[in-house]
Amino acid sequence: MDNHILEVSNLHVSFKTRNGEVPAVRGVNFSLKKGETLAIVGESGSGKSVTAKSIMQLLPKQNTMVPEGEIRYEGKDLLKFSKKEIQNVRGSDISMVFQDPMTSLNPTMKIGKQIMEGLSRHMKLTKKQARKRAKEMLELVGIPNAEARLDAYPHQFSGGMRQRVVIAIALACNPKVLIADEPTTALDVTIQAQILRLMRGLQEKMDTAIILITHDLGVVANMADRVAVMYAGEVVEQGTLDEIFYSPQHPYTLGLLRSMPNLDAPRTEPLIPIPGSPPDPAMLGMGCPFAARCPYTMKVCHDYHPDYTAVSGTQAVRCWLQDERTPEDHVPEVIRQGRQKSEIAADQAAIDAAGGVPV
Amino acid sequence: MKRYLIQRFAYALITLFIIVTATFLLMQLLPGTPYSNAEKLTESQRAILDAKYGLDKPVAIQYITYIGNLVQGDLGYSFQYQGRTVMSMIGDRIGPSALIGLQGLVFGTIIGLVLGIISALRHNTAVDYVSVTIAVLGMSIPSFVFAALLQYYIGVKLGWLPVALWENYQSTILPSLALSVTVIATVARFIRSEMLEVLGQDYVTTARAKGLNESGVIWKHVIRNALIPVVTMLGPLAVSIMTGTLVIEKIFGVPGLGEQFTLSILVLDYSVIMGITLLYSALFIFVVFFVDVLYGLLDPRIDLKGGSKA
Amino acid sequence: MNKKWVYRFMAPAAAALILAGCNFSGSGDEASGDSEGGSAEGDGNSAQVITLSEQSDIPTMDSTKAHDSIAFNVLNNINEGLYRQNESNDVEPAMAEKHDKNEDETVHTFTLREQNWSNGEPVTAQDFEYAWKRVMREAGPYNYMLVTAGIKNAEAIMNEEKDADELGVKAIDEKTLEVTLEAPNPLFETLLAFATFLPQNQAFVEEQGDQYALEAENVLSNGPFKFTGWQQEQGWTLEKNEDYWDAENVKLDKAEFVVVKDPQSGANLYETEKVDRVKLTSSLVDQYKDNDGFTNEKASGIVFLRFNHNHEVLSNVNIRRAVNMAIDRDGLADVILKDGSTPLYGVVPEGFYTSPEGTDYRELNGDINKGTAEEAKKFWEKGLEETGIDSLTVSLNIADTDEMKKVGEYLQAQLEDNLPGFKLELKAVPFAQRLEIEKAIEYDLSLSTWGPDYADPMTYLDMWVDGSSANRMDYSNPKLDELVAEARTDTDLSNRYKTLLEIEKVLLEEDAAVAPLYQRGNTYLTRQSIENLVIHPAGADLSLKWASVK
Amino acid sequence: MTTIQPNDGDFKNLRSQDRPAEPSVDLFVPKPLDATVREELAAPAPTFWKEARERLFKNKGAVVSLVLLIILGAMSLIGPSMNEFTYREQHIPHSNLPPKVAGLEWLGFDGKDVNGVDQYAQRGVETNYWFGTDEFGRDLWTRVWKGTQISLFIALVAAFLDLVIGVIYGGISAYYGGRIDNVMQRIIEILTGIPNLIVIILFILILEPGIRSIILAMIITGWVGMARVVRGQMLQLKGQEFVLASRTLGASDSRLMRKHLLPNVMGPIIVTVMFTIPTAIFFEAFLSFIGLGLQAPLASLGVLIEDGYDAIRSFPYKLLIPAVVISLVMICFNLLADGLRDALDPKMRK
Repeated sequence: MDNHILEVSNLHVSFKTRNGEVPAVRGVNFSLKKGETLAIVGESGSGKSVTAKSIMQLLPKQNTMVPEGEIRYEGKDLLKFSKKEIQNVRGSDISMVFQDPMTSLNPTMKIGKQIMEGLSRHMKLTKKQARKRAKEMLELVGIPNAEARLDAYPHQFSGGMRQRVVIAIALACNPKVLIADEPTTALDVTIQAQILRLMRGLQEKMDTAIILITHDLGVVANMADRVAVMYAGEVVEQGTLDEIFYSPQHPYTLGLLRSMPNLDAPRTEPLIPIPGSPPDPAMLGMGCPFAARCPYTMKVCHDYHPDYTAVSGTQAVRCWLQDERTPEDHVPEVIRQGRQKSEIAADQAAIDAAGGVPV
Repeated sequence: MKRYLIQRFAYALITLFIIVTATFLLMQLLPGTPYSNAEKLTESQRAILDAKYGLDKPVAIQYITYIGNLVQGDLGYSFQYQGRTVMSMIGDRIGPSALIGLQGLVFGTIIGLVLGIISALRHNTAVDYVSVTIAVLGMSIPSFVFAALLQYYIGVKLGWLPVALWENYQSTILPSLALSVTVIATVARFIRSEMLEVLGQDYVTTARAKGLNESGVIWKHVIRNALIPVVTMLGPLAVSIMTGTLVIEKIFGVPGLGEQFTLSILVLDYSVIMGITLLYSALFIFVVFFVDVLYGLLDPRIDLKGGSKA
Repeated sequence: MNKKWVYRFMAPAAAALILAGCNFSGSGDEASGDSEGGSAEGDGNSAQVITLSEQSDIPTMDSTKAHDSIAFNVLNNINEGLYRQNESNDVEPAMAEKHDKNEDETVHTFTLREQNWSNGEPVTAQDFEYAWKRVMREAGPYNYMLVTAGIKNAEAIMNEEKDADELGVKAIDEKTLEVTLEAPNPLFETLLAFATFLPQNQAFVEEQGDQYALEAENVLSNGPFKFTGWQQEQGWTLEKNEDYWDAENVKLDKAEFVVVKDPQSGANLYETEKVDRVKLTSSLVDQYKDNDGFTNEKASGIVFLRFNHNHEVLSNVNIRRAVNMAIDRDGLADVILKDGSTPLYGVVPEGFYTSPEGTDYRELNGDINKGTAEEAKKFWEKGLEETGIDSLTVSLNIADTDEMKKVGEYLQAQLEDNLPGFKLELKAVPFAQRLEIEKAIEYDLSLSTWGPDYADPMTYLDMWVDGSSANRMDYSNPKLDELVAEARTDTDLSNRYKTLLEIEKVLLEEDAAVAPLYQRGNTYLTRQSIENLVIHPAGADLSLKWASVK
Repeated sequence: MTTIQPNDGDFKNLRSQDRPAEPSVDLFVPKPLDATVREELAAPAPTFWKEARERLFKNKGAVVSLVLLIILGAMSLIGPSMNEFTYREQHIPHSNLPPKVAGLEWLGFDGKDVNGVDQYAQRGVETNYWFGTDEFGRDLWTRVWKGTQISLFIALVAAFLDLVIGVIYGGISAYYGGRIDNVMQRIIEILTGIPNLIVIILFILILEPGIRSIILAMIITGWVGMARVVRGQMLQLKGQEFVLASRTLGASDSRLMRKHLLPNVMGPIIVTVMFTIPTAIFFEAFLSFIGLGLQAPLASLGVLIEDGYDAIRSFPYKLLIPAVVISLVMICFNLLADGLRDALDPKMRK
């Protein structure tokens, strides 16, 4: 696992509220390779933003706690970092882009200054050098006559332009990992596409790994190399883009895909929504969180928490349907087909990876 | 920008004119005479004096003569202090009032900011409750009580500072301290509420995500934005402090303008009333204007070119 | 304008402007209090310097316009008229070396002694003539004192029927001044000690123009002290006048005066020895009554209740007498006021006005309308019967000062408890307005005060004459008017004094026209080391001429 | 929001570690969800006010101050009748007695004056005056609570005036902006310019002194501060997107102000109201002193404090006790207001 730049293992995050502890993230595991884009998908309230913010430890100290789990960045566990150390990491090694461009920029400070802040903090540049670098960043993110725009204020920019500035800020010190928390949700579709293309272009240029948090499967399909599906504070399934889209294993992932309009599917096929709504984290029982809404639920699902089962080298899922004790006929057709396809593809990938020599 | 300034200046003149007219007319309604030995004045003597000072003429004519002189910068003579021009009276007294007012304001604002910011950062902890209590005490106990306590304990008991009178710089310290109490209370409460507001904003999280250290985030982003609304409140507070120092000036023997204003109304010293009213309203209008401009400078979202912020 | 410019401009300009206008008295005038240890401690031949206090700034130093005791205090010590009040409050010749009268005492000729102004010019008879005429010409607040003194044509000039030049005063030559009166006037010498009769050097006054007497330098002195410093609203300085004719009897070198507006901070200044004499209010008496500097003395001001004699019930004498008797004045003076005020059962206060034979006026006339609560009830029932009502609700106008509010509350309780059916509503009104209401007689009861203009009982008695501006009650009793007119011109002093006693009897015994409450008192904290600082009942409060530091 | 309760299996009452580690095979049996449970919506979300009240009561400071305020209010009503003295009857021999309460000697209610002399013994006075007496021998216990009654009333009136006139004036001025804002600001400047003492003296001559005149006097001056603060805040908010959005949806101006702008200006409003109250209380004391307010012997807390100030060193209790009461009232008002602001503040609703 040497080329994994970031590894999150067994991460638990819970909030201290007046009526006891509320577990928002309950054992998340995933990892990120250099230059790779991992999409974290899930409904709102599934804990994806909390996971992202806990990587950068941006959650308010007084009412959040991380009872267990590790976040290894280049081998070192960020959770053990001191305040000073984590500040050195933020913005230079790992940086973040937020959802609403309208409020992510300080309204009373010039754009240039807000970019230069990070630069002078991490790269010890003089004012002049920092300003030049900031100008380059603005040009990089596609903002015309950057020199003049440096002295402008956020309210003089459109939504899309502001998100470009936020990205410029995040990438100013060319971080190795960029966490984008629903970067395009607040933008309209055309701007969305431009921003995504921009991020992919920057990724290639600066070889930055991206964690893209979104609830929009269209964005995932467009950007992600690997996908992790989160539900009620857990990663219920993760795998490569193709595995997740074409051979989903977890009923929730299946439900997500079915509820998304599909261009080549016959127009008459109805979209099937997932009934009910995400559970209240404080009320989760011991069983699988999705049990209450899963069409293929079994008794065991309510009482025992499913473990990870690796479907292929790159795909794993947390569901009792994978267990050999589950009667065959109970497992839905699409999941079974998906499993075979993944196994074949996985073998092929292993061969390619080993340079044609069977593993 | 220039058009905006001219427009505001024109408005200021009109407002001042209305204030002068209204005060002049209201003042005439007050029964009584401005002559100092009114107790022993016979009716005939009063008639003669009225004629001498032109008070027997109808109000309209008196008003026109007053405005005529005013335009030439002549504020007339005081009735209390025979022969002294209102201009010299105000001139002698504005200095001390302004000094303790300003000193009280600056000192109070600094302490108020410190108290308010600390209690905002330590929201809902012991520190927060202590500083809120201090602010509330400063607000609910009148400043003359603090003045008396300061004067006794620091002036008489410890003897560090002069008890009263206006001999040298040290005599300005206690009055300014007494004045600063209300300022501390006001500023602390306001900045605390504004800080809590700003701390919840997204751009603060962005600043932290840039890796700035906590104090950097607080100073560069949070305090700066929280200060802007406090500025709007400081303007009128400054005027009320400078004008409202009546009791403090009386206790510490500061030769200021505070008492003269109330006294001149009680003894109906017409020209002094008009003079000081003019001064205070002009001061208030200027401060309000100054605060608006300052607000525009501090908060770029507000444009000053005759925008709605006029 | 960019931001930096605004900050850079704002702070220094504001600070400089304000600091400039601060006129610290200490730094400016080096002879100020603390630098020399203003306190008057020290052994016999120590620095003869004292620091006294006043409650407000001097309104004006122009003797023709002076109208309050603070101005009189200063003028009395830096200037000298024909006569001056001595240590026992009697009037003694001052600038007047010789004073001759014609046989019917209507023409008085004064010969002036050798004395120069502080600018070296000699004090001449023309100075007196010019000053007195100037009082009339510029309608000075106390111009009626010349009328009271009976100077020829004074009244006519006051009513603008004659020109000021026709005033009965003429400088025969540099050193002789001739004054003609309308009629002989026993009060003439007493009044001459009053500040309105001080001389003024015409050349100097006209040269100063409207700046005259606005600063210490543009006032001339010819009395025991010179006026050497005056800081607006802060204080002033008097220094010994070496070339005063009686300089050898003047022991004090310097007297500092400091304006102290708040009684508590005045007491604090006394404790920190910054001030050697400060006036106390009743609320501070308990705090300082054991202090060795605590002095408590009678004053000449009186506080009394005016009745509106047009009021259908209050016009009844029994009601007024009942009100007189229903108030326990000892409780008021000793428990509520405690500031040296003493109960008063007459309009002429005790301790200041002795008859030619030497007995005090109050002793002679005794306590009038003094009675117990039961007697009060008797008069009250009789009064109710006569006016045909069973209860009475009236309002009492009081000034908005601490002292008056306390007295008002006390009266309310006393009257309502002792006179069944009596209801009193207090109506506080600022001083200027209270005066107007009194003059327009639009009140039921009014809590009023009166201070003497000159040291003679007449100043308390002639105010009740029908139509007098000080009456304000529409009270009139022809008998009283007759007696006052008689006393005004009666040069036989002992007979005059009997008439004065008679006037008070008519006013109170017969008519119970007013309800005197108490004679005001002054409590002071005075440094023990100050000796014979003379306090006068009327005109100028204090004379420093004979004061000294032990 | 509460959602469907997962219907636990047979082991719902067993703690996790008592169960066998591995699920037995027979559990692998489909357990179709019963349709009704799935479609049942979560319990209706608590109404805004219910949740606001809930959160308010969770805030300890606010609860304590609410209770204290109720106690103070009750005392101000029943306090005067708790002993046989009235606020006006004078007992000259009992003048200036220090406070004395049977059980509370250690707290300073020991009847001893500044120099430690027990006045009650010295003057042979049996009745204990709990809060001592003033120079007229009037019982301060009754006067303080009667004063609290008056001052609380003045405080509520002042706050109400401020909220009604000040907020609406400021709101309209900021919301419409342009010429209207300009004119309204000039009116404020005129109102502040004219010395209110002149107007007050005119009131004294025209009106009868009493509560009505005080309120009238407060109307001409009290609300100007609030108007300016609300205007400042609203100008900032006016440009926000959510206002433009709701306007495009056809919201009427008044609805816009009430529903959208005001809740977001709640913080500064409450802080400003907290300042108006003490100013109003002492403004009333000034009015009473000058003759427009309550006429003696009625006295509010403000008047008692100003009277107490005169003899601050010889009879400190005359100032101390009313000052403590007014501070308590103010602290409670503030903590309650803070609690209210947090409870009502939409942003705070997690």
